[in-house]
Amino acid sequence: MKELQNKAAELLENGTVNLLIGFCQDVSKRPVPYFIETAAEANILVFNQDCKNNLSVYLHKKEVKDAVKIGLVANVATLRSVLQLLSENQLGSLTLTYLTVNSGSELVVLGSAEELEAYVQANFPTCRPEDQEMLDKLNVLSREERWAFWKDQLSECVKCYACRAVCPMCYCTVCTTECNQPQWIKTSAETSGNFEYHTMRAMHLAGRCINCGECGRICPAGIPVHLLTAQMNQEIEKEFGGKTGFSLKGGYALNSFKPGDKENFIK
Amino acid sequence: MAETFEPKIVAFVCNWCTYAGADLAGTSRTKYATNVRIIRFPCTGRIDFMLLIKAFQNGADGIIVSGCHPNDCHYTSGNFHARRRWMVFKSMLDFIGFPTERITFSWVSAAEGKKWAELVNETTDSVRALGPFTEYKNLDFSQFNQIDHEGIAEQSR
Amino acid sequence: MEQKLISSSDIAVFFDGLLKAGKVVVAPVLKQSGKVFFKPVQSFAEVATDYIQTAFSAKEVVFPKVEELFTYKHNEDGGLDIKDHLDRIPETVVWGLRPCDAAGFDYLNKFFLQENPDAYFKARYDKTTLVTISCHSCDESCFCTSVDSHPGDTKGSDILLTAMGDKFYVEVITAKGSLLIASNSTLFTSTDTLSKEAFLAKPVTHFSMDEIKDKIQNSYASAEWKHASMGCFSCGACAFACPTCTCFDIQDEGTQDHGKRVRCWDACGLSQFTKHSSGHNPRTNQTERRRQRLMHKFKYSVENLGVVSCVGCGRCIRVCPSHLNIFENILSVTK
Amino acid sequence: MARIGVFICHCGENISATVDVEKVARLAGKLSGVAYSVDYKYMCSDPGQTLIVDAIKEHKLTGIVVGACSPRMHEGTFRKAAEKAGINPYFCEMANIREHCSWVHPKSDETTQKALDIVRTMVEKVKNDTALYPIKVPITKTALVIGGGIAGIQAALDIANAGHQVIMVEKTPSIGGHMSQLSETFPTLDCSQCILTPRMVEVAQHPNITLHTFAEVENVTGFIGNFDVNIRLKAKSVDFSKCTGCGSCWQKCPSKKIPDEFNAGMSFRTAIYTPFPQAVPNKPVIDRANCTWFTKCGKCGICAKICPTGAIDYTIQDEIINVKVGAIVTATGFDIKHSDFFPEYGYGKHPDIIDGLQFERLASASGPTGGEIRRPSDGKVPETVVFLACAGSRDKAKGIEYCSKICCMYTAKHAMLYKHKNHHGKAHVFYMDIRSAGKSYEEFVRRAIEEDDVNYIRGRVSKIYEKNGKLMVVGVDTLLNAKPVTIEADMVVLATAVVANEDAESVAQKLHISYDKHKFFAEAHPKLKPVETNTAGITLAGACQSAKDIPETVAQASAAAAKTIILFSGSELTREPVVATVNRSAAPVFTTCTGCFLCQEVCPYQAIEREEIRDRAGNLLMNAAKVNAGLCQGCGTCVAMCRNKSIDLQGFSNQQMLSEVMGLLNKPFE
Repeated sequence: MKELQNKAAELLENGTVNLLIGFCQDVSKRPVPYFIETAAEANILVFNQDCKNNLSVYLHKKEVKDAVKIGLVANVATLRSVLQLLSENQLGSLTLTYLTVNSGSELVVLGSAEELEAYVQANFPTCRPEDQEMLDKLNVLSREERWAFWKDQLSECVKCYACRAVCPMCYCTVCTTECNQPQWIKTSAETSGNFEYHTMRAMHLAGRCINCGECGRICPAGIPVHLLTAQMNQEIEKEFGGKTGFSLKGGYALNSFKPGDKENFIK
Repeated sequence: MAETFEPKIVAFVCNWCTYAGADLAGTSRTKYATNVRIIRFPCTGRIDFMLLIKAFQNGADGIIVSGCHPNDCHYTSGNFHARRRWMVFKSMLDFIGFPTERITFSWVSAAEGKKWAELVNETTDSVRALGPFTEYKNLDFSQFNQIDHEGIAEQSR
Repeated sequence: MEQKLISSSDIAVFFDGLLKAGKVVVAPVLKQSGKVFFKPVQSFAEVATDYIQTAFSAKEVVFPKVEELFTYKHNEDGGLDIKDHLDRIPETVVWGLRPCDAAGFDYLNKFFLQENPDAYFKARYDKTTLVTISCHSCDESCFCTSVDSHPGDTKGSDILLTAMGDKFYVEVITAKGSLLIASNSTLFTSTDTLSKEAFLAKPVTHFSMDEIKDKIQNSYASAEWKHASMGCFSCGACAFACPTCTCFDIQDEGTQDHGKRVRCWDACGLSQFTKHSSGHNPRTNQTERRRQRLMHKFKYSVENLGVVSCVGCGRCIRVCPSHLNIFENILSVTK
Repeated sequence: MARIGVFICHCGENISATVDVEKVARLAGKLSGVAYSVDYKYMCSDPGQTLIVDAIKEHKLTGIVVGACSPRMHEGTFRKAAEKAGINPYFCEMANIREHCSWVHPKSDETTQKALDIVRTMVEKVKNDTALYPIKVPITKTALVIGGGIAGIQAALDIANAGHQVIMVEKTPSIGGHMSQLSETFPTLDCSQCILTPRMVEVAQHPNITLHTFAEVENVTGFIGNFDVNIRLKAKSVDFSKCTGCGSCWQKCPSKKIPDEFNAGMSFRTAIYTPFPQAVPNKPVIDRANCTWFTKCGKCGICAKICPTGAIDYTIQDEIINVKVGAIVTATGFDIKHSDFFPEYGYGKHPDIIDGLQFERLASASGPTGGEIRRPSDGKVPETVVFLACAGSRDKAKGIEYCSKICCMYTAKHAMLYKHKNHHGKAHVFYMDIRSAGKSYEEFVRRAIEEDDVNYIRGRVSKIYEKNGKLMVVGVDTLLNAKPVTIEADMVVLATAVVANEDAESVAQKLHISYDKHKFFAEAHPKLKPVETNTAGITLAGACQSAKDIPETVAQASAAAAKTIILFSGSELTREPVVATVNRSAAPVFTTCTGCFLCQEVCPYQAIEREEIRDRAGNLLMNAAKVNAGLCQGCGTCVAMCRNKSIDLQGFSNQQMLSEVMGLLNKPFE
């Protein structure tokens, strides 16, 4: 912890970063995203297992963008999303420094996109076991049972769009849900509209989502929306290969093709 | 119900192959089921999956999506991109438990008027066998005001 | 107001009696997600007992997330048939909400019925009876005592139940409440006023409204707002979970031929909330949006309706993806 | 508010026989937005069109739906009619109630209902139609021809003779290409140079052709009608404005041991050289890699001393010139595998195992042996020569599955030429199949076999090795039940495979055109667009696309020229306005495009470009996608790709397609 705080202070001191995004704790010891601009504030930074938030989402915030030189306290998922974002031509205007803690719980500072890429590829995570378990459960269900499951889940969705807000890949300034000429997605949170919204979102994230699981974790209605994209990513990796948030080159499965792609489902 | 039920089938087709194939079926007077309604796109690459969802939501019982065979795309690669999108969309729907057997993907070239007719007939039969698509209709039932939306949906049709 | 007692065992009888009487009973139900939701139930067995707070408030009973205002349909002679469904709203009992939620109803009531009463809200509210259960436990997010309420508060409730060992202390606050009791009066015995204190939770009090009332007046320009909102990224979770947030949007859904007009929840935190058709957006950032939300609860509603419109249920703290903490924010901007 | 007119055609009996057209017209009239609805026997007839025109004027219609045949049939007709009546033609849509309805269904209420549904769907579309105007793209009427072989020469001359400017770029010091190396040409055996050189001269002298030899295309930007090309003029070290081409320089040049490319390495040239006597331009350049002045810093300098006009200038540097052209003809030609490609034939170590091109030089009057067939090793006239057709071609193991197409013919020619020059010599040809499709090709091969008794052996050669001064050619005769044969030869000629140029890939990338796995450039459509590429305005000519013989090459070159001339025939290029657009709006929004550019990869036409959006002060606010209407063909793949609907397709917009779907399902089909 001290090490992290000192490094953060140093980076702010020597002007490597103007703004550092990290975590502090609230009264009840829950990690809270924390934005510091002076070395003096660095001493309350924390970083531990509970720091699940994907802070890269803040890089889309104007107030943050304006700081230009930004330090990011990040877990691997966060680093992956930054990598994916760079491959999608986002964050171009920013100079980023990443602080993370590796498996050996030592502080790692990454100063360039290339270092970032190398670190991510060296520490590439597998699907969270609890997610895999859920996916396997769902996949053995009958079609009707799966429909019932999602119907029950999505009926609770209130369209607060928290899943969209916490998603670093949902960086559209105007989302399809807000297009009203034509209106693609019902504004009302009726279940059919919720199906529309979540199908649409999953399709737009399929092959881009980096499985940080934030959308599922923070859903006020406890809907495991992250499973949709997790499942899609597995399908895509199986069919077309390629990992999301793995390299600067990106390689989006849905804007490329191979003449020999699977088509046994086509008459 | 089932035997009297006539499914509504919407066909999303590309202008250069399948639409022309359907034209050929016409010029050669090949007879097929009246249940299908064609919507014409320049290319299968243009077909947005949201349109399929919208069609189902607004009462379609079955959907046909069809375009040029691989390598025949008028725009060289539109159908290749479409193919991937369909593949992902299909498994997406499978995963949320949507009855994907209501969507038929196909390649029908401008020369395959006969195949088009057969495709329409087969799809119509299989969807007729599946019965009306009700999953979406039954979703919108606001739990606190015990209004029978089914009823209203029917009234307003 | 009269006080009664009922044994814990008879509660179930009373509850199922309501169902038999043909009422829709909405009660907390534990779902597989591990969260508790208000749902229409068919028997007392379904009702969750061990919960501090439900995921969403009970406001949905009187202010649904989607309120169908009317349906329309073109008729043969080119005209339009329009009909609403107010007449089809059933008698409803909300069971087991917390005093903070009930207090929320008190506010909703003021907001929707003060002037130009809202027909839809009224139709539902008039047919709704609130059976509140006071809190015996709380968590670090609860702060009702900071906003002029407490775990045994009767504000807004029709009936307040307080568990006292093997029996429930029943406070019948309104006529609606008495009617409900009357439906099965034999289960109840009268009693004098008892002290609930020993049976109530003890949430931390972070401030009192008196302390902050004046300070909040000139907090608008406080630099703390930025700090309080940097973590906020424009979702509606807090507003949708909140028992007193009343913002809504009106939409037409359907085709030219037939469809419906619906009223659905909206949230001042969403970036598009204040966006004009011109593209101009007067509230440009989350700082302004979060300030608006908090100032509305603690200042504007006090000015407009005479009551603070935060009931301290702590839901916004629990649901916030970045754990923004409303009472910490209020404290920091009123420092 | 839309005022739509619906016009239902009986098409004689074709529609009315199974569809109750009156009913369709009547009910269509009740649809919201429909101001006028009528049925008529033949809508496409003059009176029918007049009916439409009048109705539009009389009822002030804003759009029309014609319920008749397929839009692929008469859309144009009725759009013209609409235009005639003063409304934008793109407010006219066709409801296909013939091909898709009346012809495929029996007379029934369902059929009539379906016709009505189709009409209603199109009514919904018309409501969302927008006025579209043809897209005009200005054209620079100058063509760039890359490559100065016969393909480039033919294309350049055709275009220039049509009165357009042509810029020709050739990377070697002279135009002429492979054809100039050939001795005689099949099937007529007329001398290659005799028919080629006049064309080369014509190019050099043509007032409309600017020739840049010893030059290469550096990079290409822009699009059809408006390409911007940088050309690198490699330093010739000779000032052509002064040089008279007298040749005294290369006669005196001391470094004389440089393998001569023109003679396929079978003779030597000097460091300052003209590739061959009839070179165009016939002026020397210095091959700096082999020139003493450049390799031994400033030593020698003889050419400069003896040059009568002082044209030699060692200080000349590469120069990049920029040209603006409207079209590009790619005629970069081919290469062949050399004998060192074949382990089984001794890796080209043996001087008397040569490739076809080398044989051409031996047989050529201007070649190292003055046209006498003498073997390289000792200059003896070979008694026995073995020719191997299909050396490398049609050989998966060697990674070359395709047929090189010309080998069968030139092998026959070689054998023939050899026999003509040495009547007593023996010529054997090993072949897999003889592919002699082409005008008087088969006859030509028969002549070799029958009149010049060349011995054709159907089989492949497994190895060649040397044994006391002879080349032992070990093969098999598959026609004599696979009998092994060994021939003692004095010289072996390999008809090696035709392959793409080494730099083909980089050329393709410079031009943004696609290429196949063998690095041959890809045509836009294998049947219908054999000379176009996927990049509008760039065409292909000759063997850079695939192995071709001369007649085919010349034909394709003229085709490429024709395409170019067609493009240049108008002052500007007019294109269908059915193209994609990326939305733009007023500040502070500017556009909803987030600049992820994931759409760029899906566009087959490189039509999606980057636009920097800046504020008034000029600060960069964002990068957003922008569609180049000159390149977009309107497939709409990018539209379906765009996550937040920032790209839309004119004529098939999101609003239009969705309202079609809604309109269709609006009422049950009952």
